[in-house]
Amino acid sequence: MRISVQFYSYFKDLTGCAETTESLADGSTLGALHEQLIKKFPKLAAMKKSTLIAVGVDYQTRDYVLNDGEQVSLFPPVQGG
Amino acid sequence: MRISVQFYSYFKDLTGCAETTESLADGSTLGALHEQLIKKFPKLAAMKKSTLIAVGVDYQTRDYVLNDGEQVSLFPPVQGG
Amino acid sequence: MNRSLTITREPLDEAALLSRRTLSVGMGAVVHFLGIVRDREDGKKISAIEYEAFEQMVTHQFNLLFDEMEKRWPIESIRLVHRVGIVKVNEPSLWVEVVAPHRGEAFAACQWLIDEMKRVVPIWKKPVV
Amino acid sequence: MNRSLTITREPLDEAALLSRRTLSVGMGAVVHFLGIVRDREDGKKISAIEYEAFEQMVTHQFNLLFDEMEKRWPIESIRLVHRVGIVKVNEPSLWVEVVAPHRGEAFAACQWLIDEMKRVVPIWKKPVV
Repeated sequence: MRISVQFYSYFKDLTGCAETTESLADGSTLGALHEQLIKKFPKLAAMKKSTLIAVGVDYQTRDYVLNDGEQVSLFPPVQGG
Repeated sequence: MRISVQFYSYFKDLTGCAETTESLADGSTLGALHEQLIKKFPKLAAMKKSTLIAVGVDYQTRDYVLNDGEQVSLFPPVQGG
Repeated sequence: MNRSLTITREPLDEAALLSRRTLSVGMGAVVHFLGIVRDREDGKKISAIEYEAFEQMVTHQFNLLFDEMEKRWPIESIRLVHRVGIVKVNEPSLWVEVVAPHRGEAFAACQWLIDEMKRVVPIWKKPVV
Repeated sequence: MNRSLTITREPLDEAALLSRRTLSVGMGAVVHFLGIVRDREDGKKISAIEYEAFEQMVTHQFNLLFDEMEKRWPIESIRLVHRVGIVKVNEPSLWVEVVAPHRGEAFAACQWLIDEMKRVVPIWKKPVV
């Protein structure tokens, strides 16, 4: 399956892009996607523990099982206000 | 000595007046003045424990020793806002 | 700390108050509180509240509270307006503004001031039916 | 509960926001918070902050927070405006208004919303030197 991934804030600087598309085996989790992204963009590794991950517009945990075509977003801690 | 006393809020209704003047022995305390006022205006007795007393613009306790010409104010709990 | 205290019989003009706000570049938080006259007092319908104040003592007691705020928090500005006389239901009787570097201290100071005011500032309410 | 959420690139117009406030006769408390851009970030002088938002998710997450507020407190109205893009030092980036029957719940709800916003609403800051 193919998953579209968006980066926000300085994650765009760490990866050098705002968006990418990943291919994963069916039934893969968000955690597996994150590992795959860290291999592709090693600068994401240092932020691994504080990375926030959303599927669509909701936060999800690493054990969330992805579905084909879902949109994932990765970003650092938020800082509004 | 003579002490001028002002009443505020519903204390004016309890006493039927906004202001009175009391004569006291030199060295009398605020507590003694309060007792004298309760004798003169018995409806103040029910409020005795919650009465707030100021000398000039500062709160004082019952053991405060009065001086001739001081201005005392008696009133119920405040309720601004 | 900039202080402004107004005890007035006139309606509150929020827009005019806002236009007079000063705010230095180190300030990150402004908190406003408006106290509004509700349509019920002790379960009974009312049309207004009449506020009575012992005005000289009100000014003095507010200044004591402002002194204490200045010691406790790094506040740049406190402004407070309290109406006296008759204030109709749905109209504000109290307006408070606190300006501080951070929101925690602005909220804490504003709430502390209102709590203390209700303990020591000689203003009284009388419901008007 | 009346809700109004605005994510905007335009400057905040406090006076216009005030003029649109609605307040029923049972409401006794209005709390406003303004978050202002300070002149320093991590000890360094800045001229502005650039706010970036994941807008669809911002709207959704704010609505989840508003749902929770509605469960916790008897709030009549919540209005929130957050600027995105470049906001200069000394200008407000955030305006929040909570209307409730009593001040305790208005203050609690307003502070809770800002704390939660800073935890879950996807908006980020980038200092501009």
